[in-house]
Amino acid sequence: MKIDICEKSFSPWALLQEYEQEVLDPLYAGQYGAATVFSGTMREFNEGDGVTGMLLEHYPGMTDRYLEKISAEAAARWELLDTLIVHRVGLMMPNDPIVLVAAWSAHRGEAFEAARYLIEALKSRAPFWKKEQLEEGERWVAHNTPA
Amino acid sequence: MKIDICEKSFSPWALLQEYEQEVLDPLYAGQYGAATVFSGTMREFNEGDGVTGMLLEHYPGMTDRYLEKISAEAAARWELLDTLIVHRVGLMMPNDPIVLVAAWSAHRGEAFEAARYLIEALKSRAPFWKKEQLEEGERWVAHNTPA
Amino acid sequence: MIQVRFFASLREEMGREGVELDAAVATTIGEVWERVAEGKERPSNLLMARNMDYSDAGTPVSDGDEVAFFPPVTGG
Amino acid sequence: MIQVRFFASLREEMGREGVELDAAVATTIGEVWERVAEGKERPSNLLMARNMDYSDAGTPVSDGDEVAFFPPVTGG
Repeated sequence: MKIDICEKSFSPWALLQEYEQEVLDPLYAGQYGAATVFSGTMREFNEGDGVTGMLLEHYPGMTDRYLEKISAEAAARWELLDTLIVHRVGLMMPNDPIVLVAAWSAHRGEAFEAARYLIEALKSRAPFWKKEQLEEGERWVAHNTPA
Repeated sequence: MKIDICEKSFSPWALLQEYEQEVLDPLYAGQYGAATVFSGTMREFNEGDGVTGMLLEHYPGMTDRYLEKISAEAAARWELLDTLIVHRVGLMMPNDPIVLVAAWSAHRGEAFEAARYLIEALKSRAPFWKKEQLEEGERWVAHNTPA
Repeated sequence: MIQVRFFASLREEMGREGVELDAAVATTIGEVWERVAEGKERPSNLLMARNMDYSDAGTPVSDGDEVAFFPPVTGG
Repeated sequence: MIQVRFFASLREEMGREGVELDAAVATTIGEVWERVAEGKERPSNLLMARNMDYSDAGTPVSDGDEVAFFPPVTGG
């Protein structure tokens, strides 16, 4: 169960490759039949406007606490081998990865439901805020789109 | 929309990295906010028995046809930017990746639903068959577990 | 001719990958099975395809078709 | 003392990241808001945390607590 709040650009796929090799395989090689992954990427448009950059603010300490809490909730609710949550903070550009969640399980149903839970819970409770830079000025994103 | 039936071991994460860089980004950089991925890996146990190897047989031609059909169904049903399906055939070992499905969309709900649809439809209709090598003898897998 | 193919456990039970059948002796997939199955009853969960599309026992067949019989699929 | 913190658009509206408040002047998070908000009405969608746990206006506070106010979260 790993949580990472990341100030630099990251590659979700390179992180997953590394995490499986270094963490999952030594513990669970041959046991995880299923991994479900969600990767969220910065779009260059939102609500009809072009977005040229984005500043991601968070509440250090509380963010970690809630990502751990959410991961523990998923682990209690589904039979999982492991979970991973990575979230970018700071200034980012369109097409930069923002968030990665992954859930490993013996079976696919649990992996799918847990990954969906992780991203929905993160979006509704983890204290992150997005400020978009538009062609003219900037604005705080008012709320997340419901699932 | 890519389909790949693969006779050698593959890395799902390396394939995704390559596919985003070479196919998605030139067409859709800044447009895909969401990717949902399912990676299925060979377990070393099934129905209580140890499995030491697995032979994956398929119906060449019909397999491609159904993976394309399933991808087209997902594209018709959800607003997707792209999908990818990779499936291993031939002889494989525990911890080898078997299947990868991915769906890219502007929004997460569609990516999740489409990825789930792709793997369920693949499991119920694509003509693949697994023969497990056990410590004593071998056996055909009789049917897939329902979702 | 009709090309008949067997896959997976059914291929092993039949002891062959397939057989060619004179198109004159069968008008449906069900009849193809009767001609090639050597008395073996059709399993209730048997899947059938005509020209690589799922079909059923009543599907008509004609000269040049490929007909396949196989057990439930177990990919993914 | 109670450490009070503001985040995101609220931090900008308040014109500061936070403030220290004498613990004697507030017994709940709602009272903390009234002491630090300089007359600004509490937004209906305002989120509140005490020691990094979501709380509400009625949650008691005591000396040494960290209280945070912020708008709806928009991560992921």
